[in-house]
Amino acid sequence: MITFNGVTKRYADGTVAVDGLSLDVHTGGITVFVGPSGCGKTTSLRMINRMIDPTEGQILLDGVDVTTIDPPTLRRGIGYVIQQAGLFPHRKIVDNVATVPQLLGWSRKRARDRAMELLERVGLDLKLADRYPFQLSGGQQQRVGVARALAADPPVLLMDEPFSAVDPIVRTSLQEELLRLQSELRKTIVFVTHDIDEAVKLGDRVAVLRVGGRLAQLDDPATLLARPADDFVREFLGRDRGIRRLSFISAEGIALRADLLVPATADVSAVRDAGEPWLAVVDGDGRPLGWAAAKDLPDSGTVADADLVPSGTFVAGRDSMRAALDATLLSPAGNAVAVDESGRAVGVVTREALDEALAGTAGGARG
Amino acid sequence: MITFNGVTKRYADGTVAVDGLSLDVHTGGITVFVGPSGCGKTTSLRMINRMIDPTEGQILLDGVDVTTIDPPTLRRGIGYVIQQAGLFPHRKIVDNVATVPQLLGWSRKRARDRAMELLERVGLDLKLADRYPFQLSGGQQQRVGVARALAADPPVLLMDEPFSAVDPIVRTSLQEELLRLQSELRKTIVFVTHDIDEAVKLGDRVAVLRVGGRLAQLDDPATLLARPADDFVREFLGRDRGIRRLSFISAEGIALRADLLVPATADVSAVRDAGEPWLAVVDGDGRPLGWAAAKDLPDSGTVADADLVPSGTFVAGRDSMRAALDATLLSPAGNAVAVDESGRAVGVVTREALDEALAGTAGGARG
Amino acid sequence: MDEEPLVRWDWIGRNWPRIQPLLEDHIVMALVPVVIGLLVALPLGLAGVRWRRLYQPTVGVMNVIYSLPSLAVFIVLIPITGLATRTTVMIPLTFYALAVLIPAVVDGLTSVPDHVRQSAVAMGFTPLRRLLRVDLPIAVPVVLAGLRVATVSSISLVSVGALVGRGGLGYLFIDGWQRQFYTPIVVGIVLVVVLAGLADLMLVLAQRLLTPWARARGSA
Amino acid sequence: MNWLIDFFGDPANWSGPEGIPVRLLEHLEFAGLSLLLAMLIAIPLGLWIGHTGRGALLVVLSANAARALPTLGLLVLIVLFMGVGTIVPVLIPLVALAVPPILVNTYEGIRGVDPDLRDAAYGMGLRGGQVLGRVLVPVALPLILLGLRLAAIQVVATATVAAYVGLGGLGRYIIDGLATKNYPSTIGGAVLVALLALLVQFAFVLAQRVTVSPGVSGRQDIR
Amino acid sequence: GGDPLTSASASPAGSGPASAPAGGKVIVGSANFPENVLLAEIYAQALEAKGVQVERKLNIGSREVLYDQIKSGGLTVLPEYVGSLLAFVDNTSTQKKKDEVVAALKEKLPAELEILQPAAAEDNNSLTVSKETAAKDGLTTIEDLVKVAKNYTVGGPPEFKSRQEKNFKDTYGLEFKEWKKTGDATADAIKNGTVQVGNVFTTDPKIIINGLVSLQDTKSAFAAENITPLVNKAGVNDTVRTTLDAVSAKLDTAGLVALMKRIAVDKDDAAAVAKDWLSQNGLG
Ligand SMILES: Nc1ncnc2c1ncn2[C@@H]1O[C@H](COP(=O)(O)OP(=O)(O)OP(=O)(O)O)[C@@H](O)[C@H]1O
Ligand SMILES: Nc1ncnc2c1ncn2[C@@H]1O[C@H](COP(=O)(O)OP(=O)(O)OP(=O)(O)O)[C@@H](O)[C@H]1O
Ligand SMILES: [Mg+2]
Ligand SMILES: [Mg+2]
Repeated sequence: MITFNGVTKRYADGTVAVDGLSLDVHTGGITVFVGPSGCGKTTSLRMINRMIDPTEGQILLDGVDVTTIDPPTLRRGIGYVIQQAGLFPHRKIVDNVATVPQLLGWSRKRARDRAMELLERVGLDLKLADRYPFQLSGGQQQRVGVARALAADPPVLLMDEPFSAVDPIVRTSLQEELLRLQSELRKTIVFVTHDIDEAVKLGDRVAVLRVGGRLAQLDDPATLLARPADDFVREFLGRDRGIRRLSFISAEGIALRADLLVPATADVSAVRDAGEPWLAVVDGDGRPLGWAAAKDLPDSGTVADADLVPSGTFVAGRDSMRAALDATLLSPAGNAVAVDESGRAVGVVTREALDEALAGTAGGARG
Repeated sequence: MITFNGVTKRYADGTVAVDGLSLDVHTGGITVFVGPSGCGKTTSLRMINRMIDPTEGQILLDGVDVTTIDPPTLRRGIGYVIQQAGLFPHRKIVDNVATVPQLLGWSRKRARDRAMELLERVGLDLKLADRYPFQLSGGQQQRVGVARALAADPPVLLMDEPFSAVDPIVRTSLQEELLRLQSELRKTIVFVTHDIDEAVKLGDRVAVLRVGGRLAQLDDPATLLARPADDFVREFLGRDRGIRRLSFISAEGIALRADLLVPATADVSAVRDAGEPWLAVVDGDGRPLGWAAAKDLPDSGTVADADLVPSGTFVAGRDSMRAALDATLLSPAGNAVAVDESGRAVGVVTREALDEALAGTAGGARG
Repeated sequence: MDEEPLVRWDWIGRNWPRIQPLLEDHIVMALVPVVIGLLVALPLGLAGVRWRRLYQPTVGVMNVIYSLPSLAVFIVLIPITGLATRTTVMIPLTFYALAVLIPAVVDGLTSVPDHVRQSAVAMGFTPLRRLLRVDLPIAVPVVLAGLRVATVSSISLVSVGALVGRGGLGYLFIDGWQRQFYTPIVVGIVLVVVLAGLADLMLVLAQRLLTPWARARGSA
Repeated sequence: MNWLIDFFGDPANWSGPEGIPVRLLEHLEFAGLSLLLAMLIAIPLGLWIGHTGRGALLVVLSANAARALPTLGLLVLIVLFMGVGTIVPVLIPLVALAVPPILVNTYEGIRGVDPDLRDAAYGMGLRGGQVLGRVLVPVALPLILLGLRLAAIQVVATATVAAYVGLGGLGRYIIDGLATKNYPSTIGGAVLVALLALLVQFAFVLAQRVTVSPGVSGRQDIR
Repeated sequence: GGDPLTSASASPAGSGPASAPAGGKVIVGSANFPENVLLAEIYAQALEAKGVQVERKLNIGSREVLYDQIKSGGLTVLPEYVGSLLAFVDNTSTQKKKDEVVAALKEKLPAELEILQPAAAEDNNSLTVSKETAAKDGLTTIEDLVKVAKNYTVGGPPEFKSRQEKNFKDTYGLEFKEWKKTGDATADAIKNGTVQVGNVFTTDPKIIINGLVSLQDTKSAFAAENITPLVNKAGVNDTVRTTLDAVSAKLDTAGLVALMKRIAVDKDDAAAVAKDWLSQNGLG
């Protein structure tokens, strides 16, 4: 655990970048510092590995005041990833990653083996290992930056807007990669961003700072979206707060209706008899093919002969309420097909069922 | 109108950047070129003002083949805005903006007056006019870039990822500024971005290109989101397609219930008698104060004594279905308060009413 | 006599035994100052980066030294370093090399991107180690560019030493001048240029070998 | 210091065809003319190559080759060919000396201008010449001036060699001082040359202040 | 004031090999003109033939520079010209004839230095004009020059004016319009007309190359200029002395001019010419 204990940083020119910050960063989780430009995020982060020393207060790493530890030693146990990746232009990718292990005195071979392992782990083609940084795209460089920070298996990882220089598509894939990695590694991560979407997506807990370096709110993302502490936080969270908080609510509780699924081989008449305006058609493997409208069905034959409208789907056990809502909005029936991890339909969510489930969550907004 | 007529661009090294592109850019609207990196967006854009000449095919500007026009003359009639603004570092802001008018032979005074007018128009503090570009923030520089491109009042504006170098908050404000400007100026704008959100936000029409420079789909944003032409486009549009298309559907059609609004001065008993579980409380001016739950009301007194839960609101005449949905999701009742432009409550949207309205739009997804 | 040819080819062959030691002397007098200059410029450049306020005055002094005519400096040095000794020639050349190399080292070190330096710190490099493993290697292309200029200029400048009795190939210029004899002058010029070209080429090759990572940015 | 007083205090050194004013003017003539010629050659060439990108390799290779040309050798060779009737023989080696820094800096300056800027200029409808004159040159000016300054200093310092082949200039004090072991003369000459070089530097600093846009110089201060 | 060239000679600490013969090494120097270089080569090679270890410092500079060096031991042997050397060590001297000059020199030279046996060969200072000037004014002797000299500029090495202005006036009543320092380019200056009269050595090959005319010195304004080795006593032993004396014994003016022709016209190298001469004379 990392503990900020009344930490204040006043720069030589008098700027108060961080003002009496007290908070805990939980072990094994991602804590995101978010806030407008100049609110002291970077300063706070860099006080953890003593790139900057606080003017007042203490920062404890598992109970030990960091100022009692020799900076290089401290830093070798803390991974650090920054925006431009900060790769050493003169060293090959693999050697970049092997840097800290070598600093720690590992043999060259062991350090390189470890580097290769990590490159693979962050999803980088191993053919790139012998290239130089300038030969990689921005997104690839960021992956290397992450691999490098992880090389010595430090328990703590500091990340300062690591993905803000790459384009949105690459950024999304980097974010997902980080979440996947973290689910395996369970590092204690402090992540800085000024993008609230990134913050709520990645953070187990999100600390919103206001300019002047004061903590406005520290909560898990769902709570943050549901109950912003004040107008500053509400404003900062921006539009779509209602929709976005659905991301943190599992769709598991929604009632599924299996009776609305019909196999493509079913006879038209049977479907018409069901009395429902729309039915979800599935193939022999149970995969959804689309929606059939009862009124537009042909007079005879199987459902497969009908004009099928594409359906919105979501994964029942995994996806959030948001994905379920999105799926209903994409379906003509206003209903969405729930599938399992392998893509087989397990039931249909009607809008009524969704409303019911949503009503349950909306109560959470009381506060 | 700008017409691409079977336009192909093959670079000297054999790369086919654009391949048989045919499309129309409508006069007075924003047409966005969007697509993954390297799909030929920039190349397509730059063929319009002959920064690049096509290998095959033609580009017509109001029916005239651009290759018949002397490039500098052509370009003076076309505004051009690029990512880092490309401001001339050695000239003051006002002189940067006055460049093209001066090229066109305007007097210095007239050109500068025009420049000042435009700086004001793009929302820049006129105190900045006498500064040099390096003294401005990235966002301010971009505004100057837009002003400069507009200086000679060209009918056509080409914008190549103009906002991609600034942070998300500034970016949003620049986008809004552009929309405001365009509502006044009605230029023919070709806008390049690789951010699909920006594309659907700004574009009257969005052209999705695939790598190799082939057109995948050209449609208005709502249609694009509702009916992606193929898997590539669907993939590129990403998650939340259902929710995002609600942005293009006005919330106007939703039925409002004025009977759910109660003044704060109303007697508790009256409210309890209404038989509704939640009522929206408004102040003397008609502004929403929050939701009162019937079951939690005090035994006597006015509604103002009740425990009010904050309400989600949306602007009835202006906001989209998405805002309305968001508002319902933020309200404990699952209902949202509709307000007018001045913030006075005009009625309540129940989830049922919203569902009804959504069902109407979902039909549009049939394709 | 007016038809004295530009080059008497036979003269070259006959006099090679005399030219060769001049060439060797030239190489030593040109290169030693550059090597010493580099060795001195590194710590001074480091100090310049560390104490920015010292740097501007240093550059000022270097500029003054650079603007001193080499011949005058040779003359002034004779009583101290001896007549026609290598030292006399090499001392000013060392200063000229310094005038080029100190800024090159400083520019090279400041060319290390801030984010790279920051990550090195954050990874737990100690200052000395960071200097050796990160800052200096990254400075190499810029330093080498300066080294190329310094080397070539030094090779060219040595010949002025001939006016005070020790100028390597410059002797050939004096000799040719006194005898109105083109051949040694031409031979001298060609040898100096070829020598400089070879040295330059070797530095370019060294740069290629040392900095494969910088190739994308061009080598000028 | 005594030697300086000996030299500058001697009234004979202040008048006549061997006096400081005359020698100084001669020196300025060599240096100024050769710098001018070098500018006429190197600046257009550098602008052209930087602007069109054609022949860039040639610049890089030939500039260093030209730096290698030994001034003394070139000087005596040319004097033997042409005699010392005019100052042309001095100008040629000095021009050869001055061209590389001017050429390289002009070329690098123009080439180093942010491609986006060039793009924006063309995109606004500036013609090739206008792009060069109104955008590239003003932005590259600090580097171009730096090249000129380096060239000027070298030319001023090296013009002393002219005295070896019997021509004038401040080098006379140095060469004659050497021959007659007149130490004050040598030192005095060297000091004059160094002062002149400093003056030239100062002039360039002023020129830079006047000609370079604050938008360009300010930006550099920040970096 | 404290002239460092002089003061340094008092403390030869930094001036390289000061006390030369310690390692048996003889440092042969020469002034910066081809004939002097040739003579130094001859001395050097003759010594080497006798097994003496020799270091050459050739083509260095003027007598002003070299003299201090030989006095301090930075040089051991220097080819000198008796008349000029005497004028240098004693600028009040009036001796012109060879024997008188040599005698005066032996007396005036400082204790560290001595001259060895002078050769018959001479390389005199001369006043030289172009063929055209000679023809136009009918000049053959310096006396012929006196009547036209007021219109003429005279050129010579930088030290020329200070050494000779008074001498010319006293001996010939000769006065020039202007004095120019033409240094090594004096012959060229005569040729291209920058100066009309120049101080050129009689064995200077440029006289032949440029077709110049040296005027006869009928009144001995210039002293005898027999060639002689000037040596630093501490640096020479008997082998050196006898070797150099043997060289001087064979060296005459005609021979020297012939050698200089090889150097200046045939562009043979001084070392080669010296070698040939030494072997022809049984010295090498
Ligand atoms: N070395 C410094 N000296 C003086 N002031 C500084 C220094 N570093 C940062 N500041 C100031 O301290 C405040 C906080 O800076 P910090 O870099 O921590 O902000 P940030 O939240 O990381 O901002 P951003 O989102 O722009 O990166 C800012 O006002 C900044 O200008
Ligand atoms: N001058 C050129 N020579 C050769 N290939 C080029 C040139 N310019 C662009 N290309 C190639 O043409 C293709 C299209 O490039 P273009 O710049 O138009 O893409 P883009 O869609 O604008 O990409 P981005 O989103 O990265 O800006 C790419 O593969 C690119 O590498
Ligand atoms: Mg920051
Ligand atoms: Mg592009």
